[in-house]
Amino acid sequence: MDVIQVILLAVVTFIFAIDQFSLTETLYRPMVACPIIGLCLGDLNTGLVVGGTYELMMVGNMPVGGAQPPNAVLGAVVAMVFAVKSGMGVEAALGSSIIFAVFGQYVVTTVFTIMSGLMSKADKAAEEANPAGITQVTVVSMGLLGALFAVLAILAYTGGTQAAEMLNEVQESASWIMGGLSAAGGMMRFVGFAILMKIMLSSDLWGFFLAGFAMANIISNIEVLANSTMILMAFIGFAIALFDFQVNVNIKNRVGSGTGGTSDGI
Amino acid sequence: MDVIQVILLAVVTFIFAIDQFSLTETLYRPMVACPIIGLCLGDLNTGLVVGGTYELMMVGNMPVGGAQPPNAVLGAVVAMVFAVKSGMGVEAALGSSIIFAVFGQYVVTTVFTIMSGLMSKADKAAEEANPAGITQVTVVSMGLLGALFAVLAILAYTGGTQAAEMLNEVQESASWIMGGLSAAGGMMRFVGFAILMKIMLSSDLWGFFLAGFAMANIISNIEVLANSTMILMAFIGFAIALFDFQVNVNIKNRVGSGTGGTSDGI
Amino acid sequence: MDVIQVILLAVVTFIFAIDQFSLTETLYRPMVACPIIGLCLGDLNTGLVVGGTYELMMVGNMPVGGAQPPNAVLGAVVAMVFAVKSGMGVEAALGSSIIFAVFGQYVVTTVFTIMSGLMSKADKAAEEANPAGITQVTVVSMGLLGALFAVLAILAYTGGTQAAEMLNEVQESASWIMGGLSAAGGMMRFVGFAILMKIMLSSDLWGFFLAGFAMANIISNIEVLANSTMILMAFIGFAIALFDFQVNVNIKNRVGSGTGGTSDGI
Amino acid sequence: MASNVKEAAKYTDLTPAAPLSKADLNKMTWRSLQLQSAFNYERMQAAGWLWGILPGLEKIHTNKEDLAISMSHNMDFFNTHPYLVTFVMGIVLSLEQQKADIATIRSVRVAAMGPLGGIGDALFWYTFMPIVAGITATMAIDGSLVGPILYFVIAFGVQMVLRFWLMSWSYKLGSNAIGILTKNAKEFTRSASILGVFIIGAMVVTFGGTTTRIWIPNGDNPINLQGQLDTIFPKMLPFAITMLCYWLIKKKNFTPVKVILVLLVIGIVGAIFGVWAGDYTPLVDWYTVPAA
Amino acid sequence: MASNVKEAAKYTDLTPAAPLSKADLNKMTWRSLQLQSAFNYERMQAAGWLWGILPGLEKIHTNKEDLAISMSHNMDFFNTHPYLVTFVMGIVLSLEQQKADIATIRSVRVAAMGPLGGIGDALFWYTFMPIVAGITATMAIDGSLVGPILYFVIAFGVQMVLRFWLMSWSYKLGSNAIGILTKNAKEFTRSASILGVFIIGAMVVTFGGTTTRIWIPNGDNPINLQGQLDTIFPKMLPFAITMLCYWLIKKKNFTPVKVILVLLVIGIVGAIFGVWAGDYTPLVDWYTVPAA
Amino acid sequence: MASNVKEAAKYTDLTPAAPLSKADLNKMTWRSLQLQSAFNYERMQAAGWLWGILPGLEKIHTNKEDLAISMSHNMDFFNTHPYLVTFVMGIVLSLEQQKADIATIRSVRVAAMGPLGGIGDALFWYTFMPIVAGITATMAIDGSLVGPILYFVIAFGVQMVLRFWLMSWSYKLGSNAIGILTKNAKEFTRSASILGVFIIGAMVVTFGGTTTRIWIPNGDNPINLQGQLDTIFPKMLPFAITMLCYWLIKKKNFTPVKVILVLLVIGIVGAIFGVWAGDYTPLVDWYTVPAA
Ligand SMILES: OC[C@H]1O[C@H](O)[C@@H](O)[C@@H](O)[C@@H]1O
Ligand SMILES: OC[C@H]1O[C@H](O)[C@@H](O)[C@@H](O)[C@@H]1O
Ligand SMILES: OC[C@H]1O[C@H](O)[C@@H](O)[C@@H](O)[C@@H]1O
Repeated sequence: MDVIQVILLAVVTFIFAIDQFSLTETLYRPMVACPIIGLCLGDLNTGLVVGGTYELMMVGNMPVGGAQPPNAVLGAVVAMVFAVKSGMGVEAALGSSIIFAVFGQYVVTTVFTIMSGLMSKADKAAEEANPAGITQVTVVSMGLLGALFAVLAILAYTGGTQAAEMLNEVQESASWIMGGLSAAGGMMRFVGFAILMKIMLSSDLWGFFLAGFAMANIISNIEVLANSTMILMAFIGFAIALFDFQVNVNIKNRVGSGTGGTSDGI
Repeated sequence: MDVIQVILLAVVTFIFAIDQFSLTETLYRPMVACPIIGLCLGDLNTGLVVGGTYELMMVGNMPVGGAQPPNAVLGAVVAMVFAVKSGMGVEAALGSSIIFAVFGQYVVTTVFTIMSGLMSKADKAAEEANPAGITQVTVVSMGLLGALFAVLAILAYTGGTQAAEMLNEVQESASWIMGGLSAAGGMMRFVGFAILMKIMLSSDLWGFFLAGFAMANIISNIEVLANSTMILMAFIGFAIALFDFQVNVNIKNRVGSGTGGTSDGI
Repeated sequence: MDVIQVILLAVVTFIFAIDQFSLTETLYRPMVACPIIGLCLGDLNTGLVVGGTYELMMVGNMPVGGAQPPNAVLGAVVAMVFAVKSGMGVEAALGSSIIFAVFGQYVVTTVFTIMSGLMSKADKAAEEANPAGITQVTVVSMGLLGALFAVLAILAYTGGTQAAEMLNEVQESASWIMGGLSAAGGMMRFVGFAILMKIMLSSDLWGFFLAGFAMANIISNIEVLANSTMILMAFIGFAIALFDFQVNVNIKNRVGSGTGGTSDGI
Repeated sequence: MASNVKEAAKYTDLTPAAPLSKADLNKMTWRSLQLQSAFNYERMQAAGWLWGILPGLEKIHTNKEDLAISMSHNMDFFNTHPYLVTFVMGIVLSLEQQKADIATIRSVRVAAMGPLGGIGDALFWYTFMPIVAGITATMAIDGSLVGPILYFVIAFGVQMVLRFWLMSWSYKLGSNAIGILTKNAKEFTRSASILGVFIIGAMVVTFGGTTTRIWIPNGDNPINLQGQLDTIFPKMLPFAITMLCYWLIKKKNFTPVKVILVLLVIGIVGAIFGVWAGDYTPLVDWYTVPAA
Repeated sequence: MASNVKEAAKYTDLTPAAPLSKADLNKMTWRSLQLQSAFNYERMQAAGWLWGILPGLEKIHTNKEDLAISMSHNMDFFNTHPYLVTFVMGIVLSLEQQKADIATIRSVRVAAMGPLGGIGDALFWYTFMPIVAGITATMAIDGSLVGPILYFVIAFGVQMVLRFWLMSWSYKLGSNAIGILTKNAKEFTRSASILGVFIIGAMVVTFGGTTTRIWIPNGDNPINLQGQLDTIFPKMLPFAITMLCYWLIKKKNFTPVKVILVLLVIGIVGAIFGVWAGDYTPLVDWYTVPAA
Repeated sequence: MASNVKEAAKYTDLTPAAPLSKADLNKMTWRSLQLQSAFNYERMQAAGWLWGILPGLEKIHTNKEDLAISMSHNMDFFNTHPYLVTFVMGIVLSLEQQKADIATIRSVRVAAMGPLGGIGDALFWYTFMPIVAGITATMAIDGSLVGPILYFVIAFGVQMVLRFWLMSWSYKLGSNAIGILTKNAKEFTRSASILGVFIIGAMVVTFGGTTTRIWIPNGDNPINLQGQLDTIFPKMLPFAITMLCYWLIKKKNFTPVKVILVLLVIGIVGAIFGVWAGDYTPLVDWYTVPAA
């Protein structure tokens, strides 16, 4: 085991782990990451080949709306370890790395679920008008994600094959934990919505919430429109908002300044 | 022919006929009705077997929006008669009873079409603030339905096989009468709508009627939404109504009490 | 070559060319046109057969929304020339005429694209309150279309087979010109819309434009509703307009005559 | 009295009645079981509905004219899922008790019954009952009496619990909401009517099943008339027939019975000529349906 | 005069003109046959439409400036089904006669022409004409002159009856409605404009057919550009080109003719590079369409 | 201070701040790269968003209380496409600078982020990046270092140009629009809230992916629970869970952290019983999924 290689690998993985969401969102792609890892492991050329091949495999595998695809960073690290250290062929290395990419996907999901807890810290910093607190939250988050991935990289380097077996086993026997975390992760955003609604939804706007829900349901269930839901909703919502604005301005202008207010409704 | 059996059969059929729409809406299901008929005909066990089998066959066969599925009551009666009296096997008895279930469906459709006529009686009672008149309408309706089915049950008991032949023949030669009645039955509700509209639809609400028609057309033509049409319409309609309410309350509050009214429109 | 036949053919083609859009919109259909051309070429019977056959082939081939189907006039003329003069069988004549129908479609597309230029003449006449100017525009347009087709008819009569070859060649080598003109033709209407919008779209109505676009997108992407888009949009649009009317009338009536105006919005 | 009773906009006595007692509500919940006792295709459950809430109405409207008004508008077209009807009952009764505007009551009733019908069908007819059947049917087939008994107890038990609970909950709900609304009664009536009318428009679509099966003879390519109508807009026939009925009633002063007779004639004459869709053989055979 | 004629909001002479006579209406019905005489892709039937109602406009606007105003706005983009155009004529003429606001007339015209176009196409082009053809074609093929004659008589006869009837009916309709509306003319103008603008938005969708056929080269998996655009939103190109035209006309003061030239260039240059969909071979071949 | 800071409707100091300098904007554009640095499933990009605009907020709100208010509402749920986030930044900063109502800023933020997220994903994740990859990957496979370098330069370069341009453009846009709006500030706030709330309703649909995989045992015909829920209305679970969270927070005064814990428990306990959809084996096996 080559200590320097391990350290280098840990460092670049630390960076890629952060980069997959922040910074450039480009560096971490297999296309770029693999050659760099190759340099660390002393085999740039294999890095280029694995990187190009892996990148093409992952085309279109992007995180959309926060949903996680198989994790490209862990996949790339492990594929490179297998290809360079274990001397597997490119295809075999990529194939064997899939279980790690899936595992990495679970790791990210779990981290994103748990990190929801940090938001109360950020809220507190906000309420105290404390910018440093916010900075801290972001730095801690990035550090955590980076460190976790760095550790995983080291583990992969030192015990790649055993790890693969173990992971396969875990995936089978305790898959319900992952399933539960994924499900919970998918629900977290509803907390975010609820917080928004708590403040924005004065009782007289419930109708628009329901109408928004219904209209989006309509649009997103028309196959060709599914992807355009939000922009079409913005068009319609804009029309409604503008109309409301005109009516209320008209009412106001007609009367000068009146006695009642807009939100005297139900 | 066993007179007591006939009488018992007629009595329970009378009850089931009513129960299929009023009372428990449960008793009349083959699952419960067949064992009871079995008791009347002196063969509980066949009743259980026919009932369970028939119930599974009819799962999901429920009257929705007033549309009639093959009639379970007449089907059950005849199937039991065939199984117990004619000694047919369970499957054969159920198979032979299908034409009666279909015939029963026609009977109900016809009754529901014709019974529309009773509504003027009910209207009159209502206008005279005469609760007894309403009671009468409901009792007469139930009695009529029950009696009709009781008679059919007796006919089935006494002349099951000939009846089957006759029905098959009628279904072929005079199917247009049934077709016409079904079509008319399907149109009756439009009279109900028209009466509602006559009163609710002051001229300034025509737009909402048309919009409701158009939106429901949109939703119900999106396959996965078809069943949700009404609830989504309620969401959207609620939004519109609430908005209208807010605007008009705002207008009123601003001015105190004005000179004109809401319905001065077109 | 029979001069009288050529002259007759040119004259009726001139009329049909105009008739395919103006006048009766009936005369030009193969069903009627072919027998007439048959008379000109001295073979009424072939005209009837070709006409009937061609008409059935073209059923449903109508210009909708200005989109051009293969041109029935040129197709009919050529089919008749081939059937009567070259003595081809009916089927063969019709088959060979297809390339001309396609060519005719391009011709019409091109003419309709170019004739957009005439609109500025019409605008000028309108601004000068000069009815004669409008008449002129329509007469010139009809004349041009008629003349063009008459010339094409003569060419087809004199050099049908060579023309067919040439056309096939042109269609291959310079198809991009036709493609470009078709594309441009399809875009011309957007100019029409833009002119309308320039005047109707005071800034406070943008919302309704966007909502109209979004709703029509929704409706027209539901397969069974695609053809009903406009009428359903009219229903919904009517509801919105009526609602707006009622609200603003209500505002006005409440206050007598106010200080501000409806269009004080954004 | 009769004629203007039907058009009344408000009750003559506008003082809120005393709240209905638990016993009153319970009685009406029991009566709700006969919701469909006079089911028919014109008003569907209207008479059963009215009969169900009659005890309440009689308590609320001591004045005979008001009772007539109330009974009359409660004879409007009505249809919802039987298990859920007490929800509508509770809310309508709370409005009646507060003497809300007729148009308001009407609209709230329409707006509630439509969606509840759809939800109930999905929940009970298509999910709950099949499950109960699935669990108990094999017992019966195996000859055990427990099967049917369990079936009955579960199915009937669940619906009764639901009926009682919905009644008291929705009556409370309605009573609480009403205070806020009476302050702006006129505006509320208008918006409730909007909702009601919007839902009626929707019901023409969802309840309207009338279609034609005519194939217009056209050589080898007969034309499917319904298909052509659909390209104008789907549900055109239901729309047209509703308009026809409306026009007969509103402009020609037809009574509903007369309109029903008209539709009967249309239905049967149509079937003679094979106009309406359905599985029958028309008397007069003037077109052929192409083999599918 | 010219420039402000196009932007005028009202006629200078607002006294309603004398009603048009039956003879006037008939004359314009005949003229309606030339609705498409100057058809083109910019305004479609605009010039033919104006020519059709000119006799009426000349009677109504005795004042030359008003005639100019009226003729100008009647040169707007226009398209409807030819058989149904007289319905639009009648209603517009009734508005003209009452000297309604220009915006109102414009909007009513737009709101009527769109739906009637769709309905007419479904009814006449796709249903009526094929039926007539189906009935008569075999006669012709069998050599009978009755075929074409019947075809012509039916097709032309039906449309003429329709044209005359629609003209007089809708003119009456418009004249009756107008009284109620002038009381709230300003509000009516606004709501009519809303409807008009809403329909224009819809027309961009229904009339807009411009698509691209580019496949972006991408190794073994070329990317279909139109597919990508559609995920943003369908009809994006028609929307974008309309916006472009609007911007050129409104902000850059282009004349329509200039915009047309721009589009011609865009169309042809695009076709050279195979940008636009269509069945042609581009001059410059820089991408390959994958075999389907 | 803390508690009422979250509910504040307006800033205490309403004098518009000095406009932000080019340097300020640039700094925040660089910071925008860490938008997702504290990504999590409750608020998604909220903390990164706030951190990104903090320099601006500090300049604008010199008063500490206002800074607290501003920071608090900028910790709301936030999610958009990273490349396009500076557009939202610019417009929000212009509103902050003018001390617009909190509700207005909130709503504009929500209304902008939603559509930009969808557009960005389509444009960049699904179109742009695959194309760049397609062009450069073969170079890499052939052993050329140019491949990865080009990949990085193009992908990163394009996004940076975009980020800078969008920031300055939208800041300008916002600053210009704001003047007109403050005249009718109250009305504008209401309509902006309408738009925001409408979009939140839509987000429940588009972001809500929670489904169940339960098959209710039912003899030979097990019933797919999700299918049944969908007949009531699609996205019913997301709707229900959102309502649950709302109710816990609003009525039961739960803190968000507590709600998160509740959902974690629901998620894991649900997975134990195989409630939630997903590719896992539940601990407790009480139903069988029918072979497809
Ligand atoms: O969907 C918008 C946005 O959502 C999340 O923030 C991430 O998944 C991003 O990658 C994505 O662009
Ligand atoms: O659709 C609601 C309702 O409609 C009718 O009343 C009957 O068919 C009921 O069984 C059904 O539940
Ligand atoms: O679509 C309406 C209308 O559009 C154009 O004007 C022509 O194609 C007509 O044939 C058609 O009826």
